[in-house]
Amino acid sequence: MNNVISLVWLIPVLPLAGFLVCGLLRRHLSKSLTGVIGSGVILASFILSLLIFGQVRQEGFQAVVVRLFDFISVGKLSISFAFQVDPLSALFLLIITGVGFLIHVYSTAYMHEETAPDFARYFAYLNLFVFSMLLLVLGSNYVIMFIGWEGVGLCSYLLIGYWFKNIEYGAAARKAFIMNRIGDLGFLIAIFWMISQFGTTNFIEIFTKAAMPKAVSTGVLTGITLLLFVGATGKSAQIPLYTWLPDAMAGPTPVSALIHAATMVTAGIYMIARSNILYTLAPVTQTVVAVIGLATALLAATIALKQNDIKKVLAYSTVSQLGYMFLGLGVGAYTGAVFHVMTHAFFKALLFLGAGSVIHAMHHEQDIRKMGGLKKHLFWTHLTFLIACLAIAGIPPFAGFFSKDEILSAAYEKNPVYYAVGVFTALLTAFYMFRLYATTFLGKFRGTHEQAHHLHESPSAMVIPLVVLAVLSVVAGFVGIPAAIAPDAHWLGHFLAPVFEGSTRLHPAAEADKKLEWGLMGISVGVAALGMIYAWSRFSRKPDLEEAQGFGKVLADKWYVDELYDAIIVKPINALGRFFNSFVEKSVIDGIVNGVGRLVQYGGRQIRLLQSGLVGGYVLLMVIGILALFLVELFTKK
Amino acid sequence: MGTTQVLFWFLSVLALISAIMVVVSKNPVHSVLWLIFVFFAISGHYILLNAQFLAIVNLIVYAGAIMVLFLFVIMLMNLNADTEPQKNKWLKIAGVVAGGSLLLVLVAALKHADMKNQLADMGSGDIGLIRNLGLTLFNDYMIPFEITSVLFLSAIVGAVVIGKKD
Amino acid sequence: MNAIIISAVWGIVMMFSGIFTRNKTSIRYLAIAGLIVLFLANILDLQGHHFFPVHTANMLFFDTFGLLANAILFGATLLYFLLSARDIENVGVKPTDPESVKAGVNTAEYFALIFFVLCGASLVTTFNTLLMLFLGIEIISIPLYILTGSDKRNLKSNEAALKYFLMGSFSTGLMLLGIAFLYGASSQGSFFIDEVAAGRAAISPLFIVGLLLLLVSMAFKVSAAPFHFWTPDVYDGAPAVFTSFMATIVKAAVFIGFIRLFGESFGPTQVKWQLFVAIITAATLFIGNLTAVFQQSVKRMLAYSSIAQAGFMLFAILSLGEIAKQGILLYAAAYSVATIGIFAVLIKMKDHSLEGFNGLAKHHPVLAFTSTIFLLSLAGIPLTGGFFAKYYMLLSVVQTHQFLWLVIFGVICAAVSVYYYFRVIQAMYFKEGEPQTLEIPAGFNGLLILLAIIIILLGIFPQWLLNQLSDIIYL
Amino acid sequence: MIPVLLIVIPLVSGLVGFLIRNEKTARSWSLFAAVVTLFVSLSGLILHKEDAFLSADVAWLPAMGSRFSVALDGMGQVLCLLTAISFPIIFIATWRTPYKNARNFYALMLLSQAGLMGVFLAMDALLFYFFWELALIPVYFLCSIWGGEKRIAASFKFFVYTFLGSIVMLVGILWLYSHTPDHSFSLKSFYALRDKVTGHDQLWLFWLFFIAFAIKMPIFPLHTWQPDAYEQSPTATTMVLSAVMVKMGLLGLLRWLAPVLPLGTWAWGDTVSMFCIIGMIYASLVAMQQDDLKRLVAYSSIAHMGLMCLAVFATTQLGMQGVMIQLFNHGINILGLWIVVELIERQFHTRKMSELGGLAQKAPVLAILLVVVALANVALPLTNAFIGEFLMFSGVYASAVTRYNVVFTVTAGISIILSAVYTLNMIQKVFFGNTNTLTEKAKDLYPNEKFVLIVIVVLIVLIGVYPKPVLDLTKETVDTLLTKMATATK
Amino acid sequence: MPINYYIFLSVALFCIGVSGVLTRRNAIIIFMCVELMLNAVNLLLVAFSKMHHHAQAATNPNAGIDGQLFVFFIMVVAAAEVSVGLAIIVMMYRNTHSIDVNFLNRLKN
Repeated sequence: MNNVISLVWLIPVLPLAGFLVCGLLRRHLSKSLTGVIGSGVILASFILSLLIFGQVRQEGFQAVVVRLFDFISVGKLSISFAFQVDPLSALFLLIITGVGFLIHVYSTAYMHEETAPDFARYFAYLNLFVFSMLLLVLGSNYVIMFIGWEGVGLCSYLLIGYWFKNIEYGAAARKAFIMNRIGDLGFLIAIFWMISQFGTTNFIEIFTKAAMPKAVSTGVLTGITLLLFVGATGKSAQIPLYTWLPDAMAGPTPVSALIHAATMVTAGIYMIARSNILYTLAPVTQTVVAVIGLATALLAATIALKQNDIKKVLAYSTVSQLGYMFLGLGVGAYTGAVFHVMTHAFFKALLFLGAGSVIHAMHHEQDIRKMGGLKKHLFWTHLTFLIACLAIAGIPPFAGFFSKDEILSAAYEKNPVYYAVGVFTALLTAFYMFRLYATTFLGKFRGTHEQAHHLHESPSAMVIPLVVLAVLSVVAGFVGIPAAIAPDAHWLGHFLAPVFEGSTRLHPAAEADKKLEWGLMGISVGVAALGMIYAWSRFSRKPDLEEAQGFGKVLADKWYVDELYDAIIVKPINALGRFFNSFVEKSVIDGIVNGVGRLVQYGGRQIRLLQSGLVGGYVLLMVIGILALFLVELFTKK
Repeated sequence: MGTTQVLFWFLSVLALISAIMVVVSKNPVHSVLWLIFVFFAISGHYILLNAQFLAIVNLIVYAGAIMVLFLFVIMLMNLNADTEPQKNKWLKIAGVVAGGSLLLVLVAALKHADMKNQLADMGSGDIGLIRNLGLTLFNDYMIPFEITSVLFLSAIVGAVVIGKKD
Repeated sequence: MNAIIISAVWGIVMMFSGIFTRNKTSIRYLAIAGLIVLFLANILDLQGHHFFPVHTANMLFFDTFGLLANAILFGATLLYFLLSARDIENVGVKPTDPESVKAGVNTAEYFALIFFVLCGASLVTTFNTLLMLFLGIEIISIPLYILTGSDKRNLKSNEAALKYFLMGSFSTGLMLLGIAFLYGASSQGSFFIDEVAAGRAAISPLFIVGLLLLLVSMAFKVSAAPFHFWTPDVYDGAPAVFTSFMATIVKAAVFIGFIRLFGESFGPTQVKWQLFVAIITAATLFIGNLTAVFQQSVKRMLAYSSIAQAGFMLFAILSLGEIAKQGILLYAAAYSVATIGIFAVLIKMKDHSLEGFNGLAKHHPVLAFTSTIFLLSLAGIPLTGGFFAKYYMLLSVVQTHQFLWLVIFGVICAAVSVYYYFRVIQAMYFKEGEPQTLEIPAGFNGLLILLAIIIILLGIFPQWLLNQLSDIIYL
Repeated sequence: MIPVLLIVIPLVSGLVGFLIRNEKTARSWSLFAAVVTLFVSLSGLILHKEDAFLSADVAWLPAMGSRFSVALDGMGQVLCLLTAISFPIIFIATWRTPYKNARNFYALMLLSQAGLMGVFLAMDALLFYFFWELALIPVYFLCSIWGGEKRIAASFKFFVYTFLGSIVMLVGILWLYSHTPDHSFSLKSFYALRDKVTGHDQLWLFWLFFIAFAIKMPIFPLHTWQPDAYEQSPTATTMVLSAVMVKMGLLGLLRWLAPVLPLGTWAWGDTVSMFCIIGMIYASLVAMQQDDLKRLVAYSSIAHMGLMCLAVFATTQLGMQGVMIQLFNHGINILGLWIVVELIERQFHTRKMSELGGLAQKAPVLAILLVVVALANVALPLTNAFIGEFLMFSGVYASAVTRYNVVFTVTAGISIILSAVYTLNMIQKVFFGNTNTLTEKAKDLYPNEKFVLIVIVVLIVLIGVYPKPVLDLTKETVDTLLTKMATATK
Repeated sequence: MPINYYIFLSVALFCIGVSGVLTRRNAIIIFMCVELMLNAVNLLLVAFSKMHHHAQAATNPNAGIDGQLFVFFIMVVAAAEVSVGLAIIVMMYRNTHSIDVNFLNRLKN
């Protein structure tokens, strides 16, 4: 049985091979061949992942660590290049390779306008991304995870800046990379701390040591987990490091779907879920995670209300949904968070791909104010988009409902305020999603004639992934049916239980009060439906086309957070740099160095004057010299 | 205070005054003449110290030969008081002060010397006689004596090289 | 003794050679031959073959140190003759007067004077009484006054000679006063260097005064600050070819005498005067290096650099050990060879200013390359003899475990010295220009390369010289 | 035997190079010599691991207690390999750059290689000092003759700076020498002094040495020679300077300072670390403001060297291993950056980023290779620099000799972010965006340039993925070093 | 006579000589002042010579004779110096018609 698992290294290596082939031979491959290779390797990985998933599902499966080679081995610290196969990683493997494969297929059609080398470059990047992401989830220690962690950041950078001729895209890419790096620094320091605390970076060893009673002080754990969380805020776009994600929409839309919705941004959730035991042992951090997550969810939702770029709305919705997931993590609903990751991967990828399809049809128009009435022209796109909207709004029985509900009910148990804010955010979510839906697909077409003329449904390579994802968005929720509906039907919970075993042992889940659960479910569904209906009815008739005013403008301008960062961080740093460069470096440090040189020259010029050319002067100076020596003699004698 | 003492003081004062006059005289010829006075005074001291040979040599070589040479050159150049332009007053003062300070410092350094009991033999002892000096000179001091010939040769060569008109 | 007598005799021979021949080439060859004889005789002396068993009444003491010093001095003079003897013949020559161009002016006399100087130098390296030191220094000085003024129609030369003479005789006065006090302080009434500092004399104020005055006058002769003022003017004013001689062989000889005097007679009372030497050393390093920085004339810059180098050599006086003695010989050798070389190049330049060297590398690569080696050696860069010279000086002081401040100060000054030496290198290599040179005789380049090789050999294997020197450890 | 060859081959071939008349022959000859040196170095690494091959000891100056003693230890292996690899790469990369008087140029380059090898191999303090200066002189001439507009002033500043440092170090060497009981300059005798030199003496002796090394590395605020020298030197020389020569400072620190004066090192650790960190942040901030590519890389190098120095003073196994591997990595990476700069400068006769742009369209291969090198410069995982920086940072964090380890790690960590800022800026400005009139006619790489850059990229990735061989190589060195440093601190 | 008197007398003469060198510009007079200094030394040497003789006459009848011989040599040297010195001064006079030492100051700085 372990035969398949020992082949786990193939899962990341295949995309890597795809990357190398596409990247090195990009001038020699035709587009179709590139597409086949690029998607094929992911498909192969997906199949392998399925096989492994099959193994993992079996009863009594124990986490397996597949050691490849010694990566860094210094003294007592030994970091091996090893993969860990357990339910959590197996689940993520499926999501990544599965959604990844669909998006690759989608891309073959979406990117067909590119020249062959650029096309190959795109697929190379995409494959590299999948490789990194797989490293991230497969790594059996924090260092391997970190490798993947930074790798996905790099790919994100490369893909956002894919159209490198456009300087603004480049700037967005840079912003993404740098903000990620800030988070990564936190992650790194956490790793250093763990190394000095535990002497290892292996998950299993660290979790075992940490779980031992009184082995590690809570303070240390709080520190480590907070630092890890800093890393997570960078990667998963949480306050305060979330501003890169909306800008990242500069990349091709499939990229946004894959990286900035389905997979990479959930790395933070994966990491915390992976380290759940540490977080459970550090309640302070948990609170921080919950609060930050909730705040992000709310903030992003408010901003999404007033965005007019189709991708921007989706981006803020992603940030907001990620906030939900962190809320789930913060309140200890690890399964719920992972569940939401999964469902979100499906419906958000679907949303983005749908948006891509729209943009494709609209010839790269992204402003929803210039759309409308697309329902007639893009049947499949419209249908799948609607399903996704329903899913994200939390309407049963779509996938989003189950996962969101699980998080919200856990939040209620922890603190009803969390719940209240969460539900409010759900209202906003339903509202802005349907604002988007209604403005885009309902009403009259508001674009140019030319656009209207060319409107058409996308090719099948794009539609099929949409349909597959739509199906998944509908059915995925049933793997996690809450106990209130059907006891013991939470298949995902059972599946992941070994991963969260340590945490559940410390904080056993309270017996759910069925009535309460039903009540909560009712409230959230009702609220979501309210928002949905209101938005539908309002925007299908009279879309919101004017420039926002007053408070709306604040929201449209994203609470001016970017401007704030610019003013308090970027500008001062630049000013400091300029000050160093033009003043300290040239005038102070070099000034001192050159000053010494000049002083020597000046001294030389002055001392030269002693050499007056007059014998009398020379003799006088000599006599003074003698006098000086005698005076020294007279004074040192005493 | 015996005769020798009187003579000592007389010669000392004479030497000092003449030396000062050498320095302060405006006319170079006067300076030469005052210098000759100094030499005489010093020769007197030599005699007091019973160094007759040196006293004679001093008069012959210094007062006789060297000073005449000086005088001769001065006459040749037709120098008089006016030919020396006035030196900067401050430099002059500085020179005097420096010289005086040197004296002070030297005296200060030497005054602790416990030499009260050390006497310079006067009138007695015959090491200064020609015979004794000559004997030592041509025995132990043979080498330096010969070596001085090199000195003279080079001086001669030098005077020729420099003085020759070409 | 061989050296003293032969050099004196050969000086006389040279003096008379001018009467018998007007052919300056034969005079030159005669001089070179004499020097070779002198050098060999000295080597034989070193190996125990004394030609003249003269009774010196212990006034001269021929130890290995002194004789080795002589060998170095004579060797350096030989190199000097080979490189620059032709230029000696041209001193004071009127280009309009064909007779003087053919025969030179006073050529024979110049060579004679140089031999007399060598005689004085060998006295200074082997003296055993203050009298011999005094005579030696005078025999060195008097011919130098003349050589300085030998370019008679040149007012600079006149001025230099006058200044040198006046200040030189003034310092002679100081030295004599010092000797007189030392004599007064000595218990036996003797001028022997091992006796002047013996017994109760050492604590007498007379002794201190005498020592200080002697120190001052020796400092004057080696151009240590603040008694160095004559040096730049004299070196600048004198004909370059004689400056070369003065700055190297003469200075080295006086240094040998200096260390001999202070080592032998004042060694036991080192604590009393070390501070003064340290002050003088510091002042010399400071003034020499700093003043050299701003010079525009290479000749004058080298004059100041010779002051700076003297500062380093003073380290040997300060520490007075076995290392110091070895070091001063090595220093003398390395410094003399390098300076002779650089002066030989300088003499060939029409323009002695820094600009005159611009672009030399392009037109005369050998001159430029060898000059670079010489300058690097003077700056004390490793792989040249100058490095080990400085190395020994520094080590000798460091080993006393005192005066570390002075060592640090010294090395900082060495870094400053890099500035002015490298300005010449920069001019030669990195700047464009059309340097004007005199006619460069055949073989001159070869000799320069020989000098450069000696410098580099000294810089890699100071051992072959040091093997000789190690014998003098327990003098 | 091998160490001697490593010094002698470049030395002799350099001297011979002066005599070759034909420029092309001189070029080929130098490349040949450099490749031979590389093979010798590799053979020391792979074939002949016996001590007999890896060290040589010949009497040199017996009376002075100095011997021509050279040996290859782990650190030496790494640095010699770096030197040996760098020179062929430099020669190939600059194959098309015209130098007037090429024979002299290449000959001087080889001489500097000999000097560098000597520094890395010398086991005798005097010999070390010798080579230290020997490496300097050819580089001085290289900068001054073939450099840019302000070359004379810049190279002179460089020379005086380093000369001053080294001669101060000489005083320190002499002081130690004069205290050795056997009057010897050998490294062993110096190590034996450790317990004899009092803590008080170590306090000031430390600076005599450290200033020389700090100037070479360079450590803030002694760094101002560096940007000027890098900017003005011909790029081939800049490569030598930054890839190999700055390592002299670290080697000095690791071999001649830390184990010899452990108390001094320990006592001044915090002070020096502080300067290192200030320098890292400072240099990164200044680098962000640069428009000139060479200056940018120069400041980035200052930041990186600061980290390495910091890690040395942390005195941990992790950190030391990181430094060891980074010695090599930093050289390789910066070499790659310089090659790119050189190619750009040769093609467009400018190094101003503001005048460039859009190169990725015209020269995609160059762009890709540069991106990899740049990523290594920001220490992205799976590049070699990550291994080094990861180990160094964890070493600093785990440091037991300072109370401020956390502060150090965090503040130094900021430079990780800043390095990303300026490196990405550079990529952005040079390669992305649209072409302008200058870059319109840009050409991609010639085969030789492609070859060296690919070699560099392969090395970057190879070591980034599988650093074990390099780590194993220096394991022993690190262990001895730490023992030497540790026993005295107790 | 106590030796102190001689010491102070000689030092005084010497310093007068030094002052002369410092204050005068006439080369010949400066040179004469140097001669004065030498004479002061001579006197001192003779005095010391007699002092040593006084102290040691009992053991060594020739004690102190070195001092007087030294004086002799000083006189010899002085004579040689004078010949050279005056030659130089004359040469200068021939070229510049002045013997002012400050007249020639081309060499400076």
